[in-house]
Amino acid sequence: MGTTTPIATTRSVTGMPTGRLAVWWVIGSEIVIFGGLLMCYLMLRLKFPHWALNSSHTNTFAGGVNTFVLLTSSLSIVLAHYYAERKEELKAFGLIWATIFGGLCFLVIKGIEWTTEIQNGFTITSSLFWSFYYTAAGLHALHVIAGMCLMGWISIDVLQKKNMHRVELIGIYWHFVDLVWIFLFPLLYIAK
Amino acid sequence: MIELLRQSGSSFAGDINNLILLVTVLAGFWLIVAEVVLFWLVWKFRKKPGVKAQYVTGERKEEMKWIHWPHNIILVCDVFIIFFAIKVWHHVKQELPPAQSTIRIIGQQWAWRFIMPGADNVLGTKDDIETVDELHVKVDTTYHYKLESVDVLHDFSVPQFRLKQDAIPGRIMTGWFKPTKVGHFDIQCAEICGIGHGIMMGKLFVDSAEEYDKWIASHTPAEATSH
Amino acid sequence: MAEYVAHSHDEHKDADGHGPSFYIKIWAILLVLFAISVIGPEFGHRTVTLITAFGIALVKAYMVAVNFMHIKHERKYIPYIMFAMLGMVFLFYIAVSTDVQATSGTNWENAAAKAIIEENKDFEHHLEH
Amino acid sequence: MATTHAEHHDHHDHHEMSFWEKYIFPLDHKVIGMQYLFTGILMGVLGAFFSYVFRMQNAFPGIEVPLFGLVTSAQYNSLITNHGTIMIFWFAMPILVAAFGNYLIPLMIGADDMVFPKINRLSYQIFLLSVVVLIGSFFVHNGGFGGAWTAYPPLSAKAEYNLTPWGSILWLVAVVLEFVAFLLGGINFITTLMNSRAKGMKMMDIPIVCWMIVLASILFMASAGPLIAGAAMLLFDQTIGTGFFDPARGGDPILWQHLFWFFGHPEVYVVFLPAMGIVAEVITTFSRKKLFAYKVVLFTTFATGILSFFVWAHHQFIAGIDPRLANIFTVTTLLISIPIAEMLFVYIATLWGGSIELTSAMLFALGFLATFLVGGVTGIFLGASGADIYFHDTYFVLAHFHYTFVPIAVIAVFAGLYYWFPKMFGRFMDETLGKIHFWGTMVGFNGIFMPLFFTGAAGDHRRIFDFSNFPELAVSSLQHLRMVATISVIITILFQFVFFWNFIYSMFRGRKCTENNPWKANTLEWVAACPPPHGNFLVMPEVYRGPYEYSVPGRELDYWPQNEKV
Repeated sequence: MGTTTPIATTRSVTGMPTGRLAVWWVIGSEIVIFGGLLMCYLMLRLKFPHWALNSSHTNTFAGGVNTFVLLTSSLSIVLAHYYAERKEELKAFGLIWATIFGGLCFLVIKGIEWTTEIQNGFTITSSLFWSFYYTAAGLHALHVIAGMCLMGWISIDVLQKKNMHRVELIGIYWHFVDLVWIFLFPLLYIAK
Repeated sequence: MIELLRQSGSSFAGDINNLILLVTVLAGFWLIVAEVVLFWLVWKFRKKPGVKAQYVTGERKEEMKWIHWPHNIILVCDVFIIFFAIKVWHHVKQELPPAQSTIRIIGQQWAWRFIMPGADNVLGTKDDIETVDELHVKVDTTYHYKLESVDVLHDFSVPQFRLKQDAIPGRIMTGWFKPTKVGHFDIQCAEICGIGHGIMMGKLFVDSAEEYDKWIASHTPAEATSH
Repeated sequence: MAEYVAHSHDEHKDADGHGPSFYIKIWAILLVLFAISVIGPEFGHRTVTLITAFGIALVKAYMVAVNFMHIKHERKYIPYIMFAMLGMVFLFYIAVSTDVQATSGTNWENAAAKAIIEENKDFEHHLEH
Repeated sequence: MATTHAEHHDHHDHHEMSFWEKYIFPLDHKVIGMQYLFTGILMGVLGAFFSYVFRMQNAFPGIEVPLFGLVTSAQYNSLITNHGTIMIFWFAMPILVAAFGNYLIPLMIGADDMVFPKINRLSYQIFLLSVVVLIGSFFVHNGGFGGAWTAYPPLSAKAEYNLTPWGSILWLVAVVLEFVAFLLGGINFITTLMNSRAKGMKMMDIPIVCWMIVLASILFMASAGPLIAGAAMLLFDQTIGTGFFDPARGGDPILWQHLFWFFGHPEVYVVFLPAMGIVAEVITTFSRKKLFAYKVVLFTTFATGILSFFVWAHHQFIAGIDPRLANIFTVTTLLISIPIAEMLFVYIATLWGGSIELTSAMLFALGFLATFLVGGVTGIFLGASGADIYFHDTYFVLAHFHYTFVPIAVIAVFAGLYYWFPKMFGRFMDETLGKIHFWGTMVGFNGIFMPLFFTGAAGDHRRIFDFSNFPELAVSSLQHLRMVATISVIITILFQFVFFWNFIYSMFRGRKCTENNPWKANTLEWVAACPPPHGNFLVMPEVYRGPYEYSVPGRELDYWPQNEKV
């Protein structure tokens, strides 16, 4: 069929657009992936009270700034969706790139944070706490990177007023990434 | 029934045999019923010229009862099996009878190490006897074992005793057995533990009281007897 | 495809009917909550930490899901599916914690874990410095 | 039948596709289904070859196995590990879920394709990559991974224990890639079924096989998450030396077992459900009967799916979990026997009052029911914790799950292939050869695993490359049973050549299928041409009734296609 869209894609028996339905299923499967990892962490964290000592070495300030950055980028992507629905493609485009910039800030801060920690001798193999710290935050960062790439790709379509509904889809995904961080932050940084 | 294939040699082996028999009878009954009905239906309702199939939705009450009654009876069978399974499990794995002697079993790639308390029947003293791949126990004595592993997972298994327990590095698993038959049996490792898994074999000697004492006397370390 | 974009557009109008100012308001509330969740644990009181760090995280999650992800306006089964997935996660925790979180149980003990806890038992002393 | 529906295919739009576009990078769900099918079959051949090699070593220790040579214990471990992994992840799942799911779902719900054709293609490409990585793992230094398909750490985590520094890493990477492929595919199946059904097709009009494949995808999605996280943890343990599963550093090997079986048990139902779906289609068509109590089948499926998340620790009864936990899992495990038994009873009841035609497809479907029953009831021994103490990790377990997996992944798949072959390739398979194949497979298969129940009950423990190291097990009576099993493996494999000949010959030279609906079945795939063109239907069908309206009283014809208005 080459580039033509199948009829199947245009149907909507549930009354929900297929894309949105799929994004929710993606999020469902992500919940169990992150949930599984965090539950493993939680069990061992509660088993070993001395992990509080490790988590006191995390940079709460950097983590806090990152929470702020992600919350703000959530705002910009929800506004992008708002303007995309109103077909104001320039505003939507700008806000998508603001979100991408937010993601970039997040990664830069994360990078600085990790560099300092590694310099201070806290590497992924230092102790089990740090293994979880890098694995969970790393998995989350991968999702941030994936979201940024997708947003860049979607923004091109948005400029041409094509596939505007995808802004909402990436928005839901991005909010989920934000949500994961909302839980990662207290689990890894605050709980002492 | 299972005795025909592998003799039992411990106090709880009989309980496990009986449970297996119970499951065999109940599950076997259902297997035979289902298979007979299946083959009978295939034969009875084979395609015959001029005979049209019936239209049965299976949603009317009198049709559903053919499903619901078996379903209820299976539930009852399940309750029976659950009851006896948990009873046996509780006896074998959960509730330990008081020990008359305690041994340590250590699995490693690819051998079993046994530490027996020796003549004083206390672990951690000088007269402890350490052996490799060879365990001597006294018949009709309740033993507790402390199962450990130094590297990967192993599984201490003695089919005659109906005894099986994984050894996990970092953990100490406690269990019990009481040999009832004199003789010598294979000890297996029943959890894959690397390329030598297939040679990880031990020998279990269940000795009579006199034989056992003789063995203890001849294997007590020299420094324990020196003073 | 144009058909359902227009459709979802309408849906949003009556679903929230909010303009950008609404989203900015939600964002501001989230920031306040976030500030509480950072300040609360500074007191070092266990219950306060739990409530401010994790209780507030739940509130924030709820606010994001409802106001940004519009989960309320989806078909009813979407939140149910999400809760079912969360249920899986908690089921996993409940069953597994008896083995992994505990250091001993019926007829077993995790000697290695106990040794680690013993080795680090004066960590609170270090924490104060 | 002609409806004035807005959904028309404008076939003039399609440009002629090159071979490359059509078969190598296809978007058409049918071609992607075929890619999965053929890849799965090839992997199945590889897995079967592995089983032949290690069965030969097992029955005739030290023999120079024809086509392979001497088997070392490291090779033996690697063969059994990869046999298990391949048969489940690269044979059963791609064929039952991905191949049949891709091929059937759009056709049976009256759609022209999946909702996300490009994601569908990506799913297969990732799957293919996982195949390449897995096969690559056999040829690296020290060979393929040999720590069993369950990959319990610390054995799987440290090269100093498993002695396969690269094999174990590549094995794990392949499994994770395969998971990603199936998550992508699963999202496609679920959304397609939810959103793209033909006009008029209500929930209770969906053919059972579509329900089953989609529910299986949901089960997979809900259970695989923790294991994906666990795989990342294990990968770090293997590669950079973290200690997630190292007890000396606070990790816990038991944690992996839970992560694995939390996925691993629902996985059994991930492959079981599609097989049940295929059998439902075949037995209703060839007994000309309405499925007995459609809703009961559906509800028992839901019950099975939900319960399947509460039973996983029965794989770990003696693996060091807390004995109190075992009691809870005994109860749930035995309870799951109820919906499964009920489902099988419903299938058997469907035969009542039918007009049963024993075609090859029907024979395989009935063979599935007959043999799966054995697998089902022997599972009770293992679910009952007290009895599991004796049977755990013996050949009894092995025989039990092969009595479930072989009916699922081989016998039901054959039923499906014989049934849908005319639709897939526009020609019939030879019925005589099909029946020879059926009897050969059934006799061979039972010949393999019946003796193994007895060797297992006599104490044969699994994954042993040479029983002569165990004096009690090296006795000739047991060795003879092992030989019977091995000879049966060879017989079964030889009979598969009949199938391959039949399959390939019929694909090109078989009797032509001149009508759209050769079996006089009701479901929508039989509305499309044989084989269906790109886009499936000339006019998108509408649905007026359920899928199993056979032999309705008062109708002259004994079938009533879903899309016929009157």
